[in-house]
Amino acid sequence: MTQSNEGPSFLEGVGITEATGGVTTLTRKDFTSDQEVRWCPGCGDYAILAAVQSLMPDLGIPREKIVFVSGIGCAARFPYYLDTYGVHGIHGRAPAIATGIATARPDLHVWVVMGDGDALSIGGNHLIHALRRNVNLKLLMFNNQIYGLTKGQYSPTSEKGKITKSTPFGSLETPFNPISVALGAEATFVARTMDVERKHLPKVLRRAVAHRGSAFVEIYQNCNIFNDGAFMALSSKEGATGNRIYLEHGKPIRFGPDGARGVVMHPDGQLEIVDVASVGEDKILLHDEYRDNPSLAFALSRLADGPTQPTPMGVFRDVDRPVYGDAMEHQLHAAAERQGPGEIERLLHGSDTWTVD
Amino acid sequence: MTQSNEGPSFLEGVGITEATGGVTTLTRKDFTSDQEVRWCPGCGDYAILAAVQSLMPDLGIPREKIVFVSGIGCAARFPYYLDTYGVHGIHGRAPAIATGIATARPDLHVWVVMGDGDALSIGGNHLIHALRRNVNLKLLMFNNQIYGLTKGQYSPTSEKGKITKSTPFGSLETPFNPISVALGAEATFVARTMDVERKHLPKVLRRAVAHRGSAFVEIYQNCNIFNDGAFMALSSKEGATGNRIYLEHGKPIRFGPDGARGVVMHPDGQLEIVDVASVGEDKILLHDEYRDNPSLAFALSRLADGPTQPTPMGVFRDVDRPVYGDAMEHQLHAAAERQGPGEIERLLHGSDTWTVD
Amino acid sequence: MTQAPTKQGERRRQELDRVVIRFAGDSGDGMQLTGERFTSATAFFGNDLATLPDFPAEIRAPAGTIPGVSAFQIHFADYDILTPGDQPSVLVAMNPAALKANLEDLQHGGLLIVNSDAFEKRNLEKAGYEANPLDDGSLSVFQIVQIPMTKLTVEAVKGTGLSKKEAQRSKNMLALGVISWMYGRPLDPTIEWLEKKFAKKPGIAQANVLALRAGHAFGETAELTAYEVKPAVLAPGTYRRVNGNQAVAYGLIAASVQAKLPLFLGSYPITPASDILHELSRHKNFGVRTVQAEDEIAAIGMAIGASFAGHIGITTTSGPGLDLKSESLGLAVALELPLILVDIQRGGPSTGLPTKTEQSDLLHAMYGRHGESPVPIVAAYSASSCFWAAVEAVRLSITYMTPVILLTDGYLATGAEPWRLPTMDKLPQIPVRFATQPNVGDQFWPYLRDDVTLARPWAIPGTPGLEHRIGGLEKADGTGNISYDPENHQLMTEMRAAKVKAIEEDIEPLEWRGDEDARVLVLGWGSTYGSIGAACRRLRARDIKIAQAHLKHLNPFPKNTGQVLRRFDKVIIPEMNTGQLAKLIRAEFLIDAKSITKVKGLPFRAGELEEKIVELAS
Amino acid sequence: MTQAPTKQGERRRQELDRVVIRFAGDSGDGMQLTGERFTSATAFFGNDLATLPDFPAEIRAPAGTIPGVSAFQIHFADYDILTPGDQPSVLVAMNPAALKANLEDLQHGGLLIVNSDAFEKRNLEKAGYEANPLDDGSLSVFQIVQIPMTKLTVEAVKGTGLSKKEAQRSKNMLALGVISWMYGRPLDPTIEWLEKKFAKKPGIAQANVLALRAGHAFGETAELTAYEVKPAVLAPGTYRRVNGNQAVAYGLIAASVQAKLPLFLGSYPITPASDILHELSRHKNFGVRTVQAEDEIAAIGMAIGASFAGHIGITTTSGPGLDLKSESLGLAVALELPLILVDIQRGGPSTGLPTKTEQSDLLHAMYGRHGESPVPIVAAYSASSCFWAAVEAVRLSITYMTPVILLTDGYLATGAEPWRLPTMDKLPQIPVRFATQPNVGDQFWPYLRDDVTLARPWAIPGTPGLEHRIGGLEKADGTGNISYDPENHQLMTEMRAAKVKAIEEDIEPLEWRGDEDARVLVLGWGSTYGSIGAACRRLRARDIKIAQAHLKHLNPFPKNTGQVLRRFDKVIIPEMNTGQLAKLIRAEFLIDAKSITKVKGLPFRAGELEEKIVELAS
Ligand SMILES: Cc1ncc(C[n+]2csc(CCOP(=O)(O)OP(=O)(O)O)c2C)c(N)n1
Ligand SMILES: Cc1ncc(C[n+]2csc(CCOP(=O)(O)OP(=O)(O)O)c2C)c(N)n1
Ligand code: SF4
Ligand code: SF4
Ligand SMILES: [Mg+2]
Ligand SMILES: [Mg+2]
Repeated sequence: MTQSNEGPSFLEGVGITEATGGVTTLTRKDFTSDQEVRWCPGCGDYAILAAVQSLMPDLGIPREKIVFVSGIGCAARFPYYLDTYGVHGIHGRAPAIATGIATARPDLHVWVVMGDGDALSIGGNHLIHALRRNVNLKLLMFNNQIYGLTKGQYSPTSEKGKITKSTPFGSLETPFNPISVALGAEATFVARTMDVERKHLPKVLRRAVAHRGSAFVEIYQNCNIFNDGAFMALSSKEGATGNRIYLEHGKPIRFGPDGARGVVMHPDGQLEIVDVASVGEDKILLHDEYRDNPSLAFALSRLADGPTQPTPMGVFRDVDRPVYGDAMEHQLHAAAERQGPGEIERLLHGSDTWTVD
Repeated sequence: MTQSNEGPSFLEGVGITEATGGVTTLTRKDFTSDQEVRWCPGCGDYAILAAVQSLMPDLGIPREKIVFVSGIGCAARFPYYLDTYGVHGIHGRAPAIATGIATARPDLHVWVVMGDGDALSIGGNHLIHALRRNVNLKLLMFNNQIYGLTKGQYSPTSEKGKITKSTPFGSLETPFNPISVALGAEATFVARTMDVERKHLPKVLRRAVAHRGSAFVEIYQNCNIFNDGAFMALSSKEGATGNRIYLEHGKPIRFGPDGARGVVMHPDGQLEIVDVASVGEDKILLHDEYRDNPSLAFALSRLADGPTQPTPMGVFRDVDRPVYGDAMEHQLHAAAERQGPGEIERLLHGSDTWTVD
Repeated sequence: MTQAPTKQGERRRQELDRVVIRFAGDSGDGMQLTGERFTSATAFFGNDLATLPDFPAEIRAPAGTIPGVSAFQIHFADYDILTPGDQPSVLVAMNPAALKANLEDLQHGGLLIVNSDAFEKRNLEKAGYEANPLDDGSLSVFQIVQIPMTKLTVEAVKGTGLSKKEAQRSKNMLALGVISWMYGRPLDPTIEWLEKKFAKKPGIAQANVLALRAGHAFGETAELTAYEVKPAVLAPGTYRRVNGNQAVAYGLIAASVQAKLPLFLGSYPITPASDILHELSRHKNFGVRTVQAEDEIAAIGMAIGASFAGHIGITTTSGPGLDLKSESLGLAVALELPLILVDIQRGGPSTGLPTKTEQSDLLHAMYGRHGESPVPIVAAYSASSCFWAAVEAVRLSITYMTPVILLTDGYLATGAEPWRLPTMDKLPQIPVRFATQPNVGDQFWPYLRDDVTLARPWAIPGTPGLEHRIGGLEKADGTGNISYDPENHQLMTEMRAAKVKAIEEDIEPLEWRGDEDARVLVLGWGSTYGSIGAACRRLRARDIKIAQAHLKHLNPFPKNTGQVLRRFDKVIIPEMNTGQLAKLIRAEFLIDAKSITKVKGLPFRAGELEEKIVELAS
Repeated sequence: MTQAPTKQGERRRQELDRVVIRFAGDSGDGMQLTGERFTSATAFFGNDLATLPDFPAEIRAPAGTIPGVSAFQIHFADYDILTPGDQPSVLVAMNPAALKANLEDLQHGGLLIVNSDAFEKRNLEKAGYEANPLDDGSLSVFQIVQIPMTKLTVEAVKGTGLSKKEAQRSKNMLALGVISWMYGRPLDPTIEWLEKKFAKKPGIAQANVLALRAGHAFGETAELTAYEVKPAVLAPGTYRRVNGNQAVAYGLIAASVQAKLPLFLGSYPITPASDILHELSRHKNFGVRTVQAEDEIAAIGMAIGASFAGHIGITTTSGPGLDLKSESLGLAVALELPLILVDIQRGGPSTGLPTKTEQSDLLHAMYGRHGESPVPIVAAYSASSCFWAAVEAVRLSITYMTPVILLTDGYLATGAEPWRLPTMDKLPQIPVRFATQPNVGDQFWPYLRDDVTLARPWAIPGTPGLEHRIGGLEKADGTGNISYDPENHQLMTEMRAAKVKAIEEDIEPLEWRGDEDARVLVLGWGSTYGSIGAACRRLRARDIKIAQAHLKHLNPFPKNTGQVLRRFDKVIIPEMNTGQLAKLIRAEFLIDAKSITKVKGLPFRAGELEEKIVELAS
């Protein structure tokens, strides 16, 4: 069952290098674990799981190179259902655990699945630090604007005034806008999609995979038990055409029936939604995912206060920056080149020794 | 020494209402405690302390109504030196402790003093949640871009590549821009000033005091022992004129010798620094502190990557929003009006009781 | 007192002194609600009772599977009982999975009531049955009552216009109707409750009521055996049902009234503690402030802040949250501020068994902070005792200016029992004296201690002239200024320990009960109280001499603890952990206390304890 | 071996077998550096030695005040010594505050060397002296040597072009020069070091060297008494100086080499643990990855992630950080992954005395997690033993697939001693066997245990076919799937405990030393080793029979512990806490162990222990 470890290089992680994958093409079934899925019937998590399981084989990444990490919550059950490596961690700490994995082993593809409470309440600090470090993680936040697993308390993304078990008279806090938080935290890739977006969801995930570094994806997810219909303004038929603003790089930001509405930037620095006809097509702002300065992406994140108004979906930002684990490996190599590989005797002997005969 | 507590109303905090202050005018000395100040000679913290001690008497707030709360770090010694109420808490948790004080007692004036590590490393999550809650706190972050008390490790605001005790080969992380972080976290008041700003510093603090709700103030502070000269580009004589961009509401954003340089917003949503002469004065962006949408403030926070370039100083944002503790007190009153004041017998008897004789 | 409804023409009911019923079904079948309602009616009827809910950690596990089974057990009797019962005598199984998961526990010869409609192929497969157990004779040792509950329900509610799927949802009420008939429980309280609960959905309310009535009628027309469990002879007074979490919340509010100080709760949701947060959030008219914090560290931090500001700072949590609060709890020890940390213990380690009970946080509560950081510990031993334990925790916390840990567990938190309501004069006084004046000349020394309690003065912001600063660095005795003086650190360390120790003078001595000439003492703490009591009754019924004592204070122990323990040849300590109290007792009193331990997420059964005590006693 | 420089014409040096010198000055005076350099030279010279730095928590407290005093004590001898010495026989005081803060400790008749220039009005006032103690006869019981160090320094470095203020900074080197002359220490190592250190500031280097030489010359010309402490007879080998933090870092690296696995450190700076992070950060050529995390929780989380990925996950901290790590440590217990948590104990509770030593985290390490969550504990007992303790921690962690806590303390962390460097063949093998193949048919069960160690297999990402998921919920024995089964929870709880217990078969038995017929055993753990050893020497010198044993494993205890303890009539346990090991020993072995405790932020003095042992022994 086990075999002794034949001294891999210290610098290369633990260096399992055996080639795999490639040969046989994998299917969705290969990524489905034998564990029964335990979400409530009708939960939006099912659709996300299906999308991910379907996407995986297409990526051409061997299963054994994939790790799913999560915290605690309904969303956090995710890793159990994928036949990859997985860690079901503790509440809020998934980004930290995942940072350890991805930094130790830049060869792995590490995904993090978090609920909105997991990611932005108890785990807020780890999330923003993972983003600024640009650790090579795909961070999916299932935003159902509620605490599902603990049976319905409001979350940091719940709208103000929300009546829940812990706020029988209405919540008092302004919710976080997760896209704004991520952009404020120097995230290099920030996107939003939705559980019911059968095509958009995998497209966005694919983009996240293509981005080496931290990719933060907010996924609106319906909790039909404790917060049913929170995304109705986007998921309803009218909402889908009227309120979803699909962002596409280099394209004018338009939406609504026949793209009749669009976004312009005023010289006073304020974005506005206008009738395209009334201002002329050429005034409509072009979306620029690759812009180094995150200000425009931030401004777009403020178009809607919550998913009840016209809401941008898609990639807000996608810029390149050195990846934490890669940069660290680089330092390791540089040190080995400069100082030679580590020798314990030399280390201990240091400079100040003396001898007694 | 003690007197029994005469049953204050449950709704009013503990309601010490005795009138004080007012009569005699206080002086800086009244706000100076008897504890010896224990910072390194030359530390920027001295100037901030002096500014605060001098400001206090002017505010007309009785000493006993003021509480200073801090975490751990050099900055966090601050409360000991002010003769007000004070809590020297634990590392990173000052915003949480202060939230408890300010929410229990909306009558108090609660200040939080944090180092950059305290506020943005271990305490990042508490900070952003205090901001989104809009707790009535004046949150001062002394940003010396280093860990002072633990003798010189890099902090979340240290520039990338920084060589410190814990990063002998240079740090790998992109620093946080504290103003961006605060704005991404729904802060209602966000400002920046500097230890050596003898006039600007108290002016900004005064503005923070005038803002009921969370007021976040980043104060650049020189640590002459472990990070001397970090703010040289702003604190040097040339820097002061060449690189400090003073933001003033309603005024065009100009700086440099004779205000020769200014900021414009391009229609593609990008801010740029230009020669005023070349674009014309009327194109220069007017600063708008009171705008509800934080996007412009955010864009301004991105003008400089760090305090080595032209850097906005002053109030980025100042908007009104219900204050957490006030809103809670409001709910308490509303409940008392609706349900009548709490009676313990009635509570216990609930609805489902039976009697055995 | 309301009497059991006796219909004219009803046959004579068979008398029983006690019954244990377990309702089991799919998570979606509403078994917790059914149990709750039956409990309410039973309480209303006047039996003594105890309950044990048992549900999966998932919100809703896949329908029809074993992991998705949710159960609720109630024990009721015509005398005072101590536990929710070892083995059910009646099992209501709404589907094959529920049958499979619970059958093992049913007494031989017990009554098995099943929803026969649910025993079809798909469900049987999901439960892992190869053949239908209703047909294959495998249940022959039980009395089976098969009821086509789904069909009956759909028929009963036909007139309401609900879809068939919606209609079926009321089948739990049908089951409740049947059982109510069998055990002579009144329907009215349930009907009232349904009408109130579904006031906005009258169709649903009507359907539920119809199903309930139909079940009741079925019982009668099908001539099921009818039983009678007479009301218990309980002490006179007004009663209500209460579970531990409610009782904690009420106790805290009552203490706040006694102390004339507002409550401030900082909490972060966690099973099984969340309901205290929910309950306290509802009583804003008492001036209770509740904050759902961003995490457990913030929650306790806020409570510390509130205490500094003169409120009663509270924080509630379960195991993982207790871990996270350790550092801040240490700060509260250094600050010497009142603070009540309520820990509802659950199965560990790590996320463990979040919906199951355990008593495994005792040593963590004792020692789970760096440095020498003593904290008083109070433990509740029954659902209603949670009220008193909460009051006591607040009393000690304020009197001694110290954080206090209150331990309950998942079993107490969610299990309900009848509670004779206390009158307010039974509540202890909790005098609060804020400092208002300088205490050393014209200076205020925040660490000048009271001679008796060793408590430091509590001077709150807003008090002119008493401005002071406190913090987590070691403080000079008296002045509270930062001090690195070696002797002072020694002194302050001793002082903090002495203050906690001093509490032993101010708490009830340890009482023991049982045979005067017993040589064996069963010592317990926390929720094992009922099981130990029941086990001792059984032993005594077998003429085995036995004594019982139960610790309500775990730190410090009551002053006479050693004396009581040494009275016996043998001390046996049953715990739902691997022997944590036993460790403390052995270290403190050098007594060779023997452990009976269990970590199965479930309370001890009386029978199980009985056997093990006999084993160890001999 | 280099010999002491003996100048021609030097008078005969007075021979001593041991000396204790304390250097004391303002935080800004460079006393730690002075001490360090003197230590280096002393080690180089060949004495045995032990050191004790003692500095304020502030970065730089106000100059000239008592809280700003920084001190460094060194004990060196011509024989093997065990402690940094009880009372200094020589005190170097650079200013009045340093004198005042340390005088009490100086032996009567001891040598007092002062910088007389610093004894002017302002400094005397700041130190709280009303009169100049150099003048008022109050120091008459000591031999005073007054040296105008400031003036001499300024003069000596005149040629360098430094300002007067800059020049004065070298006065510590002048003091070092004087003391070096008096005790015959070589100057060359210090000069070499200065030149290297200030390579980029040759002016400063030169000034320091000039001051050092001037001090040496002063000693000679002023005809101060010269002493000689012969080199100690030490075991042959290559020696270096090492402090505990360095030794931990080296031990971890050595273990990584032995295990052929890379190290991954997740850490957050905290005194006195930060230096391990600093040290490990420098050795990237060993493939050591170090992350300064955003907090302690993230730090351990990252280490857990790294271990899952097949690295040796390490996290280092001190008390407050240990609190914060508890929840994640519990996760590691559930995941059964290797992980080394190094806790450098310091004075508590809360922020406490951050730069002072204490042993008060033992019970926290044992019990500081919710649920039943056992973790092996290893403790170092001397600076150099930190190396071995770190290797042992890694060995146990990997062999048993379990987190391990390694305890050292502030005294070990910063105190230095000569260390005979081990050869690599002395290091234990640490074989690592990653799982590479299915272990049950074609399935991989991540919780199928090894029969002997009970360790589960370690299958790391990248291994095809072994994809698996693990988490903090209770896991089914074998498969590791989520399980809420009661019996399984009992089994897994017992399994985790048994795995830790099994370690007792794999560790050194407890050795005791001393008089065969001794009736009293002094039992210790951690950094009290030296003090206890020295106290026992003293007792034996007084013909008092005594035995000594020292625990290096605190969980589990060595298998023979009970046997050893029961050999004696009395067991005495000195600890720098309020009796934590004593609690464990009493509970486990029901032995009436007696405590000697001290929480003053300072190690026991041999004399102090000697007395207390005598008291208790009788
Ligand atoms: C330290 C800790 N605190 C609290 C909990 C309880 N808890 C589990 S999940 C959760 C929040 C669930 O909400 P979210 O993260 O939004 O996930 P969802 O269930 O909605 O998918 C909480 C509070 C816990 N398990 N651990
Ligand atoms: C829980 C905990 N972790 C770590 C520390 C050690 N520590 C004290 S202050 C500090 C950081 C200091 O940096 P900063 O917050 O920037 O304040 P500064 O000293 O620079 O003013 C650290 C890591 C601690 N006291 N508590
Ligand atoms: S509670 Fe909500 S989020 Fe959780 S599984 Fe059910 S529907 Fe999904
Ligand atoms: S270390 Fe730096 S921040 Fe701290 S007191 Fe000294 S100069 Fe100031
Ligand atoms: Mg959620
Ligand atoms: Mg700092």
